[in-house]
Amino acid sequence: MNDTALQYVLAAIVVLPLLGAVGALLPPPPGLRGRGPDQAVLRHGVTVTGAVLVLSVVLAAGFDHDHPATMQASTDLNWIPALRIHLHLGIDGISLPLLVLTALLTFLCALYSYFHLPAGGSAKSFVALLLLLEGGTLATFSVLDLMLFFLAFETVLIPMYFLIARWGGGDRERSALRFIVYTLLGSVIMLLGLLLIGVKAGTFDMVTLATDNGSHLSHSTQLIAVLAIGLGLAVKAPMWPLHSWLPDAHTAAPTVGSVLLAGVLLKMGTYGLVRIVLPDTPGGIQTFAPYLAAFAVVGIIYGSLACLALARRGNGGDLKRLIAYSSVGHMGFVLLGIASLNPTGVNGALFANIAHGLITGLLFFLVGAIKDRYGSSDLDQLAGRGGAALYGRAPRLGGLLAFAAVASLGLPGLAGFWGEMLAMFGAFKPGADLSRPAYLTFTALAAFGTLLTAGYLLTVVRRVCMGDRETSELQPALADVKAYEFAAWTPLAALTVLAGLWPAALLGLTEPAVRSLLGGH
Amino acid sequence: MASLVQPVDWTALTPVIVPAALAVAVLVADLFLPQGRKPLLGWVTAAGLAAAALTVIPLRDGHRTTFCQPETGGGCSYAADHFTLVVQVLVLGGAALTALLSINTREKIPAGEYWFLLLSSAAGAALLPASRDLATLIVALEVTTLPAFALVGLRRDDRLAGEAALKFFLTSVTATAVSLLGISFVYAATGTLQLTAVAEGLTHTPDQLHTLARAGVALTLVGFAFKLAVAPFQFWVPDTYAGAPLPVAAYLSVVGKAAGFSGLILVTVVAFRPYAHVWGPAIGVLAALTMTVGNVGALRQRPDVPRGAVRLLAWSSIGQAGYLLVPMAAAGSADDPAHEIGTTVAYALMYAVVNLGAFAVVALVERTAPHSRLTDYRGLYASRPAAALALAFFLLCLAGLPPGVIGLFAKVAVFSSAVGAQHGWLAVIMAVNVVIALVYYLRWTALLFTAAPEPAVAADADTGAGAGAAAVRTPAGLGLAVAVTAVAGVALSGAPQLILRYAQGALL
Amino acid sequence: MNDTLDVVLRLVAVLVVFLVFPLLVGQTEHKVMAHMQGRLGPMYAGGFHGWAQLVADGVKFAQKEDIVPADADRRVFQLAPAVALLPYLLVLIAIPVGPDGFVGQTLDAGLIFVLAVMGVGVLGSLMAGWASANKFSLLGGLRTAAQLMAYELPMLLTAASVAMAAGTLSLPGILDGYHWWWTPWQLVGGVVFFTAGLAELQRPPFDMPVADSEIIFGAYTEYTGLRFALFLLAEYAGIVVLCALTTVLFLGGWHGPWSGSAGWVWTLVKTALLAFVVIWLRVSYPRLREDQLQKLAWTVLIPLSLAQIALTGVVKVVIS
Amino acid sequence: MHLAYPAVLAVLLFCVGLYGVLARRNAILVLMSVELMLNAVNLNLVAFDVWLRDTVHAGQALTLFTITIAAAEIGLGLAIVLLVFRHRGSSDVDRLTGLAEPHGGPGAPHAPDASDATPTPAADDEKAEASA
Amino acid sequence: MDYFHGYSVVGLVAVVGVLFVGVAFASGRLLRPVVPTPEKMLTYECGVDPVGGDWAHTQIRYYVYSFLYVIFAVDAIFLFPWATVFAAPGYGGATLVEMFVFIGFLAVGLLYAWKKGVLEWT
Repeated sequence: MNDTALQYVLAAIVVLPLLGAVGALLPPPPGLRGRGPDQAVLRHGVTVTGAVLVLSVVLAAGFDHDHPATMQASTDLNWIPALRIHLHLGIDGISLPLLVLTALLTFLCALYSYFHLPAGGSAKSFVALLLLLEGGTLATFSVLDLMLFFLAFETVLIPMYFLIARWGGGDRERSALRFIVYTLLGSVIMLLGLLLIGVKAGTFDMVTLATDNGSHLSHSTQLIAVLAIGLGLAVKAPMWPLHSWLPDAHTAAPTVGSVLLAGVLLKMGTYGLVRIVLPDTPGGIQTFAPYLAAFAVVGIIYGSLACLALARRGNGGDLKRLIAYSSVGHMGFVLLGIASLNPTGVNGALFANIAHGLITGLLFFLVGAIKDRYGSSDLDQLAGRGGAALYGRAPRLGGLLAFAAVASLGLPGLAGFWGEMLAMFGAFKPGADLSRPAYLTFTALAAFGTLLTAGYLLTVVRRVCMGDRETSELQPALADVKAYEFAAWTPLAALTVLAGLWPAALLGLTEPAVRSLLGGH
Repeated sequence: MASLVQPVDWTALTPVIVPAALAVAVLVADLFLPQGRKPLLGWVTAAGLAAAALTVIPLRDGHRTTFCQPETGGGCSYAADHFTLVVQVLVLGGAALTALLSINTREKIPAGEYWFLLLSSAAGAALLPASRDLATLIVALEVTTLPAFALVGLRRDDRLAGEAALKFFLTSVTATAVSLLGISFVYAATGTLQLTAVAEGLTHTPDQLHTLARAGVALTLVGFAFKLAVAPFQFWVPDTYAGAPLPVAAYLSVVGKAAGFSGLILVTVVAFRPYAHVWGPAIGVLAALTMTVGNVGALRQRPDVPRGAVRLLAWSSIGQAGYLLVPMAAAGSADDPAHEIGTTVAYALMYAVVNLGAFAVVALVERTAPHSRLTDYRGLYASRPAAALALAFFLLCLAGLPPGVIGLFAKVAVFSSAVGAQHGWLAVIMAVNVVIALVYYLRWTALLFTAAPEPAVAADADTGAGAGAAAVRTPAGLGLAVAVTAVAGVALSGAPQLILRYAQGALL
Repeated sequence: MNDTLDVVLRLVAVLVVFLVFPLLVGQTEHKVMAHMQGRLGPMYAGGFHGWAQLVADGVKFAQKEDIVPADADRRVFQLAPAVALLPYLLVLIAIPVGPDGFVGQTLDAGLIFVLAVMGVGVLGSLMAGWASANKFSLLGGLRTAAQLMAYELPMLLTAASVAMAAGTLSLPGILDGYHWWWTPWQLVGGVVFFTAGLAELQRPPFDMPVADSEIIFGAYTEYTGLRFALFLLAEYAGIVVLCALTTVLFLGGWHGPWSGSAGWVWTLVKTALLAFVVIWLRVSYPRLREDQLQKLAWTVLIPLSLAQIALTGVVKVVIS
Repeated sequence: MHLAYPAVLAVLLFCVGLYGVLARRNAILVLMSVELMLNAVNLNLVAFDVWLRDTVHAGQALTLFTITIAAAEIGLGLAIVLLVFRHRGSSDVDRLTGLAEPHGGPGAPHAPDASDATPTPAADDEKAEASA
Repeated sequence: MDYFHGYSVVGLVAVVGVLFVGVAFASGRLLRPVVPTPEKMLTYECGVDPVGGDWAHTQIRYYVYSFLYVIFAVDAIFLFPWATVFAAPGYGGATLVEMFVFIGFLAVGLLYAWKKGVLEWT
């Protein structure tokens, strides 16, 4: 397929969800009404996300896999000359997987919601927000202009806020506000950094900036820019100690919100680090990389310890909260990989990104399902004294949960393994001019973190899936995995296995792109 | 002997003359119109203001000047350059929208006087950006504000209106006096009132007059700071807005602000340019203070306070004034100050459209919920989806969040001006403020979409159906105002270049 | 040295005029009123037709006890007569009597000066009314204030009309430019000016502020002795000044046959005639109500003076 | 004449006015103080005009305008003070608290839950519309 | 210099006037008796003891006139500078028209007040 066609495909991928969001608010045309207004609009959501998924698959198919380092399907239009902002779209090996992952996860979420709409507001606004969220996320991964990146980055905030505040549970409005204030504060500071780069370098074009490798920026400018941008992205990633919004947001968010938050939104932070900070300000990140790595490792350990604490009996740990904290740990690996500043580490980070999106998305789906069935996601209430005995009461659900947990702890052969291993591998032999001993310590600590991860995940599996015979027999059997749930979850599980068994498919895409991005190091 | 009468370029003056002449016409017409025909005056006013805004089209090359003094080597007192034209479009358009807002107001306001005062004030506001000497500037400023005092106090049966007017009045009058004292000092130091000549004169001030000149500059700016409600002189704004009729509050927050800012721009960037190293940082500090005070004040608003919506918008307008000051602070240290102030103008344009839109929706809601508390907005989406969506859009524009793209990029322009002028600290403070502002804007937005509280009395729903439907019907003026602002906002969000291009070129 | 002497002489002359002319007017008023009302008037003091009546009055006033009411605002109360009186003295210096510098002092903006300073005199009445701590006085003071609103504007506008005609604000300058046909040209303005001036002086028929049958003696109720005398003096000095001003502005001042040598006579004659008219009006017309004065001012005098300005402007442009 | 006399006089006048604005509570007195300030400015402008021997007399021209502005301000100001006085029987600026920022205190409006419980007119209308 | 000279003479007249009044008062003090009694010092109200303070509430009905006056009188000052020059060579009819516009504004104001009933005593 030639590039012009791809161009349109990419543009359509970004624009279609936005149009869909507007369309969702309009009254449905006659003939598409379905059984009611809710169903019509939910169907609309599935259709649009499905179309976007198809388009992204087409894009992936049309992508020139021989040259993943070059920007493909790029469109460059002058949008706001006053601010030197261009409508510049394009994808390379780094963004393509994330794009497809986003399209996939959103589609699955739409599908899941079609059968199981969370209680809260109207279906109309739910679908509109979901599509807006998708549009923003897809735009984040496909724009090549710093300001557009920021715009897209911001676009996801509002829909996510409303998803949490309207369809969430518990202390939802507070959590939602916390989420948006944290991320917005981060992103506004990021904006300052981006502007600094743009003003000093005279362009906001990410391709040009990446090619320049920061040669037009003085070292102090780079330092300030990295600090500002890094702060914004680190909030989103989230990096310890800026993660504190995440557990609350996840706990309060509806299932679909959690899936997208963990599976897609967190990736925007790490993607930004790789896409902007690494190539544009190599001098700055060189200075800050050890600190980033240190924070990442603290995050790994902290996340795991928090999960361990939550998993223990009597602590009243919430399963969603637990997975949220585990995300902090997993994203710690991603950050560690990025901080290693060598291709191995960065590739690992990108791989871990995708893997985390798949696995944690699956995990949140499962926990949401459990919460629906038990009416609670409180571990103590679920497991009681002897365990929830999910194996006995809903064997397929239990099996899937165990599978996801094991994938998450990084069992070789599943997706979780490669990313974290490569990240640690990268940190073991960090980029030039980085302190090796420090990084060795980080690697050791990260390795210890994987052990802790295994610890809490296995505890969870034990407490939720296993249980006394009495428990399983005394309590009525639960509804097992339903068809629509199966449809929504299978692709994730399958891809987890696929990525675990054939990592080269992904690494082959990212490797050349990463090498070209790291040209300045 | 050659004619001593200055040739006057009437074409250049049309944007000022049309509203002024219309003001007199409306006043006289009001005397002879029967009571039933009075609404006509409102439409005439709105149309006239819109037409006045359109009269800048023939001037768009921006080279016209008039009231010149060639024989004394002085410049011209009136210049219709691009800066002038843009601000004129802003104030006249804003006034036209205000007129639309007021046509269907339910408050007891004497019609003829209202339109007359609105038009007079608009004429002053249109003159202000064109003034190129301090005398014209002061006169224009007063023509803008004097009718505004009366507008604020025009609801004669309301005790709060008088109080609001008095606060506004005393502050403003004191500010004028202080400004004038400053101007008299500047005049003493430079021997002229022409802005460009003042700039020239300030560079050659004799040594013994340095202190005088500096005091003059400082006093003039303090006076303007008072007028613009720049912190720490902001105290009157929330009270005045809350006490004034709603359209008047809208007018003050948009047209009054824009006019004041154009005056401040002219004074600082043109007249006091040699002292840029003094006023630049000073304005920076004021900007930081203003936006913080305004946003924190807005944040502290409780949702159940009567007229809370207007109060919130009032505090937020103080915050927004802080943002407007940022590019001017940057202009203080820029090589070409005229370049930076374009950003202020662009931001003001965005703010005008969006804020008037917000006020229009507030006016709409006030018809059914006269207390105008923030809690009255709960569930607006259920009862008036279009109005709720519009208000949400306006608020997000004000907050600078997508889909309010224009609000976002206007802020980006302001940020980049601050970053470009090495005012990083200011940019950071502004960043924090943007986040604070987000909280209250978003709270309000969220309120629109939360489920409405169930009315306790369901029985009378059937009987009151007819009356209720009548009350909910959107009056034409308000509907038009909301529609115009919403369409403008969306169009600008799609093509921000339409106004951001002013941030690019030198307007002055 | 010569200059100083010159100035001193002028000062003395002005002071003398200021002290003597009001007495003359006062005495004339006594007699004219008496004759118009078919009675004798003062006949005893000084012998011949009671010529020294006012001197006797003066002696009486000087001997009277000076009382300041206990509740009064003492300082303001005591100052008020001086404030009422002195402006007329100041005005006199600017009024030209004859050609070629026969004037106390030539002021380039004499017209403005005269109008401005005459306005100050009213303050005296206001101060008296306020400071007396008497309800009648306060009412009188307020009526004075209201009257100020009524007459000041027509006076200003008609004076502006004359200034337009002459193209200068200097009183001698106005007279220098005078032609006989100015009087019919500015006739309306002259009548308006004179009427408004009467109102300023609180002379009948515009004497509401001191209407004795309603509010005793208005602002002057509490005054006795010399201070009261000064108020009276101010009223008569006002008549002199008003008549002189009207003469200068509208009747051509010293212009007339043989004006080169006897110009000052013309001024005096015209002023005296006008003063007679003032007295005549007092005798002939009943007192207006306060609102009638306002209505007269705003619906008749001001439109008329605006029309006069328009006429002056048009004629002036046409003839130049 | 030396410039210092009018200038010093003007500054003194202005300071008296400023003191009045800051220290007086009666709105009318505040107004009068403002007039003092404006007249100080006028004095300044005229004095500077003469001192500078300004051929275009910019100072005097501005003075004329300032006088007008002052008059207009006084007219409006008195009207507003009268309006206030008529409503509350006092023209003390300190007692203008009807619009004060409603933060806490005993006079604070009712609690939010109370407002939720009572049906607002808006809610009624909405209900009416829904059933219509 | 003539400018200041003229007004210094005016100042001199003022001084003379003040002196005159001062002398009159001083000599009056010598001539007149001073016998204050409480009754004399009482406020005069037609021979009756005054009731209440002097700070009585009165409705000032003509304050609207004062507004009108202040506005008009001040506007009128613009007439004077113009009056002195408008007929000078080099100005011509245009100046006259401008002033007519100005006077027209005044007339409209008056008309407005008239129609609104401000000039009626109600």
